[in-house]
Amino acid sequence: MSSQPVLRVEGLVKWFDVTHGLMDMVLGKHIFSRAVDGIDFEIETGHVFSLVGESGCGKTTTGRTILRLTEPTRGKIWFSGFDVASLKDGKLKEYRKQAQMVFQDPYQSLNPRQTVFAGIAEPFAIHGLRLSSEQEYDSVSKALEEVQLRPPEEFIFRYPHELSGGQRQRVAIARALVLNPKFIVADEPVSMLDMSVRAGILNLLASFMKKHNISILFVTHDLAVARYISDNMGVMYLGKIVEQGISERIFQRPLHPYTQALIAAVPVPDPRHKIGAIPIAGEISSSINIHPGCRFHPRCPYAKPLCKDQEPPLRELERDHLVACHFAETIEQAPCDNMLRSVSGRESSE
Amino acid sequence: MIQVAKEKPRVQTQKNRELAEFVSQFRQSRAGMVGLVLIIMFVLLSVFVVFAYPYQDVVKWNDVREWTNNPPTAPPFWVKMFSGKSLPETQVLNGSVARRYGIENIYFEDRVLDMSFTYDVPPAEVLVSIDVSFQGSSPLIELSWIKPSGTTITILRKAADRSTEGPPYAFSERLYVFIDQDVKSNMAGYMMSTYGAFVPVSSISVANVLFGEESPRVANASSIDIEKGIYQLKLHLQAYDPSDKITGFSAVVKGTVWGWMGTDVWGRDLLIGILWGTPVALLIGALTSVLSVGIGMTIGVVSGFYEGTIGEILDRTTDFFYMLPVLPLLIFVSFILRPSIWVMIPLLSVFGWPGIAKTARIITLQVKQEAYIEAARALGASNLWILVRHIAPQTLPFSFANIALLVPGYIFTEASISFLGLGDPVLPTWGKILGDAQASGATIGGYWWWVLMPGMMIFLVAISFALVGNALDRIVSPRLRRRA
Amino acid sequence: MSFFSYLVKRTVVLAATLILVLLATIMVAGGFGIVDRVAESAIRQDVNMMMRNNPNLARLTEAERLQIMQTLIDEQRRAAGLDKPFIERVPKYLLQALSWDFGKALYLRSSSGSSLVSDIIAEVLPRTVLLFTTGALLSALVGIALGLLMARKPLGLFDRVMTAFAVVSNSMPLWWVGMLLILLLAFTLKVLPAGGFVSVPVPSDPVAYAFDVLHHMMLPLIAVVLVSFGGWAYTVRSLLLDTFQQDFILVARAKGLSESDVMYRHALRATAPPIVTLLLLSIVGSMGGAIISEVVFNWAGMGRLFANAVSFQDVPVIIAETYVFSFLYVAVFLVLEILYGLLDPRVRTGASVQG
Amino acid sequence: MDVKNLCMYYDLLGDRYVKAVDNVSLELHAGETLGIVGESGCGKSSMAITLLRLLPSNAKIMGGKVSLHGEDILALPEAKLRRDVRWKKISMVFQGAMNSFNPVIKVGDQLAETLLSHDGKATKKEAIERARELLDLVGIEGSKADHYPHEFSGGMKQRAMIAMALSLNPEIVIADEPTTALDVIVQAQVLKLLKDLKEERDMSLILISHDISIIAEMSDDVAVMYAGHIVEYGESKSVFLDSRHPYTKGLLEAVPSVKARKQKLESIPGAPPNLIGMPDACRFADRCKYAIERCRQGDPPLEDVGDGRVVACIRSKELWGAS
Repeated sequence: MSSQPVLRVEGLVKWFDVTHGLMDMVLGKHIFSRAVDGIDFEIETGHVFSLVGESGCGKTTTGRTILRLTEPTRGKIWFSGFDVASLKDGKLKEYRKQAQMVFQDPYQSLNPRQTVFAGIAEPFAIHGLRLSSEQEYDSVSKALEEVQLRPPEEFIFRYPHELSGGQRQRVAIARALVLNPKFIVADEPVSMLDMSVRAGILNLLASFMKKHNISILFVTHDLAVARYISDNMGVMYLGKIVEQGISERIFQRPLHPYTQALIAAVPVPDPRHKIGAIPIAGEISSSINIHPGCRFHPRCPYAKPLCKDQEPPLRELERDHLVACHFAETIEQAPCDNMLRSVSGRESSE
Repeated sequence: MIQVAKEKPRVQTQKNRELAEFVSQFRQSRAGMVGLVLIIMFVLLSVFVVFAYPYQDVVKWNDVREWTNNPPTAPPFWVKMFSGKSLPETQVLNGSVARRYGIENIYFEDRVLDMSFTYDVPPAEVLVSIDVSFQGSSPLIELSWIKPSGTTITILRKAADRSTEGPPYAFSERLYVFIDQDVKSNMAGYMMSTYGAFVPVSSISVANVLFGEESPRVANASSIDIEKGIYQLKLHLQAYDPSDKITGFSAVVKGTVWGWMGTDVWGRDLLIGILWGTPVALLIGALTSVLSVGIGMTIGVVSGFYEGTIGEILDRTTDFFYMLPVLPLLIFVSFILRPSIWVMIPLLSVFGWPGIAKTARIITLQVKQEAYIEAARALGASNLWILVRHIAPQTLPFSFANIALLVPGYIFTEASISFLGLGDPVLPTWGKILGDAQASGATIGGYWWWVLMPGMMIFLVAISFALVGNALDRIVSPRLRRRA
Repeated sequence: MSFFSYLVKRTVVLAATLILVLLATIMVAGGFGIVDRVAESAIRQDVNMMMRNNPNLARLTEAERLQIMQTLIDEQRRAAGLDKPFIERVPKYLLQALSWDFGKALYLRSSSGSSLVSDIIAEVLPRTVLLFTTGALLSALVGIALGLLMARKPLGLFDRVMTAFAVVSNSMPLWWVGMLLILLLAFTLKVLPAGGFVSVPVPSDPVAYAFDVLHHMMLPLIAVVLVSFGGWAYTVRSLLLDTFQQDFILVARAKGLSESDVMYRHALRATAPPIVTLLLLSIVGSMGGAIISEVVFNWAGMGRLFANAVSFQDVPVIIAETYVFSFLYVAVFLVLEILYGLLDPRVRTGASVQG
Repeated sequence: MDVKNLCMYYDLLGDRYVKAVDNVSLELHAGETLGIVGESGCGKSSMAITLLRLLPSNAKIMGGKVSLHGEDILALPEAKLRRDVRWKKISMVFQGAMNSFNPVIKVGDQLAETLLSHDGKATKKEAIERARELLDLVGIEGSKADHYPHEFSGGMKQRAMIAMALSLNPEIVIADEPTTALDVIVQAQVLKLLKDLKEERDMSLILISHDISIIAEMSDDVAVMYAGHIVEYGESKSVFLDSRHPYTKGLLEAVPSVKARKQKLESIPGAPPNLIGMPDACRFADRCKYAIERCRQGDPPLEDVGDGRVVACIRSKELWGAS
C-alpha cells in the first residue's frame, strides 16, 4: 500500500436490538439484527472504495457507522491516525468537519424551507466560523461554481423544489465539500437520478477526488456504476464481506459464487446478450437468525457439508484479491453448467 | 435572472418570499377570506364594546334591580316589521309640574304626567313610583287615569303611612298597575258604577279597562280596540301640614318590544349581554387555543424528537390527559373553584393540549426520518440545533392552522360551563345567557329571541375560526384532502 | 403471537391510566376539603335531628345538651374516619370506587327511592347510552352513505354543498340546536314533546312504554344527527379520496371491476379500520358532552344527573359520575384496539397501532 | 395492436396543460416484446394507462386510435371496454408492486376476484383453486394464497402481480417498470419469468423501463421516448448498435456497462424539460450537441431511415446517413 490509508476499519460490528415480543422482554432475551457482523478494509487517500451488495446486506449501515451517525457495537475506525469510534462531542464535531456524507434521495437531503444559499452556508454557522455575509456569499458561489451550477447567481436563492434531481444532488455535494473534508461517504448518490444525468455526478465526484485529494467510500447496489468509479471494492452479503480487492481484478475474475451470480444477473445495454438462467435462487434472508457456517450456503449452487459448519475466512487467493469461500479454487476450475454460460460468455470489450 | 449585486445577500428574501407565497395561497380560498373578515369584525366589535360599555356598567348586568324599568321577556323591536301591528315601545314619564293650593288648613298638591299612546296593543306593564314627605298625620293620595276621551278612572286612593322614622316622615310606593290587587278592585268598582256590569276581580284585565274602547265587556274581553290619543296620569295629594309635599312622581309604561335583542325575564337588555359576550368568547377562545397549542407543540415535538425515556414519559402523560373525560372533569373543577376567566383559560387548555401533542409527535417522527435531518447531523449539528433550525420551522405552520381549528371547541366548552352557571361569576357570557334562558323555560315559553341571538353569536364566531382553520390546514397539511 | 402480547401491554397501560384518572378525581375533590366539609355538615345535621326528637334530653340545660352533641359528633366523625388526614383515606375511597361502591348520595335519590349512588347511576346510565349510541350510529350511517356519494364526484356540486353543510353543522353546539328544535317542533308546531324521558303517568304495558320513550327520544335524536352527520360525511369522503390515490385502486379498475365493486369491495374495506375508530370515539365523545344536551332535553340520563348533582352540590354523585365517564372512555379505547386489530391484518400480525 | 397518432393531455389549474403523450404511433406484433425506454417525465407510464383508458380525472385523450385486431378500443363504450378488453385481452403489471395489492384482503382472494368478476359461472372454490395454480406458475407455493400482501417480500409481490396479470390469459401484458424496486438478482429472476411465460403462452409484452440495459436484453423492438414524443423506433439491434438519434446515442454513452472495462462516460447536459407549454421545436434541442438553428424551427417528424426504422431528427440522415 503506497500512501498511508486515510481510513482503516478493523472488526467493525453493528447490531440492532429488534426485541419486541412481550415474553422476550420479560425474560430479558434480546433478539438482534446483525446488520454489520465484523468487516475490515482500508481506503487510501485519493482512492474510491465501493461497497456493493443487495439491499439489506449492511453496506449503508457501514457507511453511517463510520460517520458515527449510528453508534458502532464493536470495532475500531482509524481516521488519519486516531480511533473515531469512541470520540465525544468536541472531538466528534471536529471529525465531522473532515468526514462528510452525500445522500441517496436528492428530494429529501435538502431542507425544503431553506434556499440553496442557506443550505450551503449552514455548516459555517454550525462550526462557528464567524464569516461575514460577503465571505459566506463568496464561498457559496465558489462551491456552486465547482459543482458546475453556473452561473451561481441563478441558483443561489432558489428553493430545492425549483431544481431538478441532478441539480439538487450537485447542491448536496457542494454542501458536503464546503468544509473541505478529507473523506466522503457517498450512499447510492446516483441511484435515484435519471440515466442521462448519472454520469455527470459520477464524473464530478471523480474530479473532486483528484483535485482535492479526497477519498470516497462509495456505497451502491449497481455493479456497473461500481466498476466505473471505484479503485477497490468489497462485495457484502448479510453483514460480511465475501470478496474484496482491486475492482478490475474482481470483475475480470470473480471468485465468490455470489459475486459471479451478481455480475451474471446485471443486464447489459447490448441486445445480443439475452437474459440467461440465474444460477442462484431465492432472496437474501433476514439478518436476524443467520445460519452458522457460510452465510451464503442456503443459496449457493456449490454448497458442501463443510460450508454448513464452518464460516470461511477472507483469504488472499491472489495479490489484492481476497475471497471468503472454502472452495473458491475448485469452483474456478469446474464452474457448474449454467454459471459457465452466464459468466464467461459475457466478456466483451467495447 | 436575478441580478444580485455583491452587497449583503438579503437573508430576509427567504422569509418574506415564504410569507408572500403563504398569503397568496390563503387568499385563493374564498371561504378562508370570509372567515378572516368575520374575525376582524368580531375583534373590532370587542374593542368597541369594551369602550362603549365600561366594566362598571357590566357589573350592573348582574344586579337585577337595575333593569326594573324594562319590560320582561320583550322581543326585539324589529319584530314589528313582521307582526304587521304597531307594538308599543317603553316610555318613561316624569317632569310633572306641581300645582299647590290650600283651603283653610287643608293643603292640596296636584301633578299630572302626559303620555301619547297610538299603538294597537296595550303595553306590557305600567310601573308608577310615588314619593311623599310629611310632618305629622299621614296625608291622603289619590291616583287617577284620564283617557283621551276624558273619562277619568280612579286607580288608587290610600293614606300615605309612615315608612321611615322621625319627622319629616317619608312615604314611597312602587305600584305595578296591571297586577296590583287594589287597582283591580277599583277597576271592578268602576265597571259596576259606569256599566252596572259585575266582573269578578280575578278575571279583570286592568290593561283592557285603562286602554280599551269604552264598552261593558271591555274588562275581560280577549281582544280590544285601543283608544288612541293623549292619556294623563293625575296624582292628587290632600295633606294637613303646609310643608307636606310630593317629592317624587314618575311612571314607566313598558312596551311589548324592546331594543335590538329584546329582554330576558328580568328585563335585562340582551344586547349588552350579547355584545359583552364577544370579547369574553374571543379572549377565552383565542388565548386558550394559543396556550394549548403552545403546550401541545412543545411536548409533542420534544417527545417525538427524543425518542428515548423522555419521549416515552411525555407520550404516556399525553395518553393520560388524552383519555380524561374533558367536560365532566371540567365542570367538576369549575364547581369547586368557581373560576374567573383568568383561571378558566389555563384550566381549559390543560384539557386541550393532548390532541395537539399527539399530532405534533407524529409530524416530528416523520420529519426526523427525512434525509436532511441526518445530513445536518453529519454536518456536525447538535440535537438542539436540529430541533430549532429544522424540526420547529416544519411544525410551526401546522400550529397556526390548529390554533384556529381549536377555537370553536373551546368556545363551546366555555359556553357549556357557564350554561350550568359555573363560569365567570361577573362577566356576562353567551353561555350564561342561554343557561338563564333554559332555566326560565325560554324554549317552552316561546321566547325565541332569548335563545336564537346568543346561540347565533357562538355559531358565527365558531364558523369564522373554522373557515380560517380549514383554509390554513389545506395549505399546511402535506396531503391535500381535496384533490386539485 | 405479537398481537396478543401487544393487547396485553395495552390493557395494562389502559388499566393504569384508569386508576390514575380515578385518583386524580378523588384528589381534586378531596384536596380542596369539599368532601370533608360536606360529610361533616351531614353528620352535624343527623346528630341535631337525633337530639331534637329525643324527649328525655329536653330537660337538660343548654350546656349539657351541647356537650352531648359534641361527643356524638366526634364519635360519628371517627366512625367515618374523618379524624384522619385526607391523604390516608384516599386508598379507602379508591377501593370503594373500583368496586362500584360509591356510598350514599346526599340529596339525590333514584326513582325507586334508594340513595345508593350506584343504584342511581345504574338507573340513568342505560338512558344516556341508548340516546347517544343510537344518535352516533344513525349519524355514522347517514354520514357514510353521503360520504360515498361525495367521493364519487369530488369537487362536484353535491360534494361542495355537503362540505359547506359539514363546516356549518360542526360549528353549532348540539345543545343550542336542541333548544332551537324544541322551540320549533315542541312550542310552535307542537309535533313532539319538549323533553323528558317518558310521559307521566308512565304507560304500564311494555310496548306502549317503549313507544312512549321512542316518542320522547325523537327530538334529541334529530338534534344529535343534525349536528354530526355532516362532519361524518366529510371525514368519510376525505378518507376515501386518500384511498383512491393508492395503486391498488388503479389495479382494481384495470382488472375490469365495476366502479361500485371498486368502491365497496376495495376502497370502503380499506378505510373500514379508521371509520370504526371514529365511530367508537364519536359515541364516547358525545356521551362526555351529553351533560348540557340532556339538561336542555330534560332527558333523565347521566348528563342531567351530573348537572343536578352540581346544582345540589351532591359530591359523592359527582365523583362517581366522573369515574364512570372515565371508565367508559378507557373501556372504549380498549375495544378500539381489539377491533382495529381484527379489521386491519397488518396490525394483527405486525407492529402496534399506536404512533 | 396498432397505435396511431395517440395524444393524451393532463390539464392543470388555469388553462395550462401538459402534453404527456404527443402524437405517438406504435405497432405490437403477436408473440413479440416491445420495449419502451425513456427517462422520468417522458410519458411512458402515461402511455400505458392511456391504452387501457385508466385516466385520472384531469387527463383527456385528445386524439389517435388504438386498434386491437382492427377494432379501435378507445372508441369502445366504458362497459364493453371493462368487460371484454381490460384484463381479458390486455392486462398490466404496475410499477409500485409495494401497494398494488389491497392490504386488508388476502392475496388469493384478490386473484380469485379477477376470475369471478369476468366469468359469471365460476364458483368461489374454483376461483381460489385457479389462484393457487397461478401462484405455483410464478414460483410461489399455493398455500401463500391465504396470506396478506404485507407478508410477501418485494420479489414475491411482483411475482404475484404477474400471476394476477396472467389470470385471464390475456393476449397482451403491459409491464410498467416491473423491477425498479427489486434487487439485481431478484430482478433477473422476475425478468426471466416474464420472458419464459411470454414464450410459453405466445403472448405479446410491452415492457416499459428507464433502464436501457433491461430493455436491450428483453425486447425485440424498441421505442425511445423523450418529452412525450417517440424519437427513435425500430428493431432493438439496429436502435442500440447503430442508433441514429442524438438522445439514444447520448443515453448509450452515459450508461456504464458491468462487462466493459474502464471507459469514459459522457453525460447529457441539462435536465429533462418541463412539459408545460412546450415550444414548437425539437424538444431535445437544448441538450443536443448537434443542435443547429433549424432544429428550433419545428417539431421534427418521424422519418424512415431504411431497415424499417424511424427517427425524429432532421440531421439524422446527414450525420449518420441512411443504412
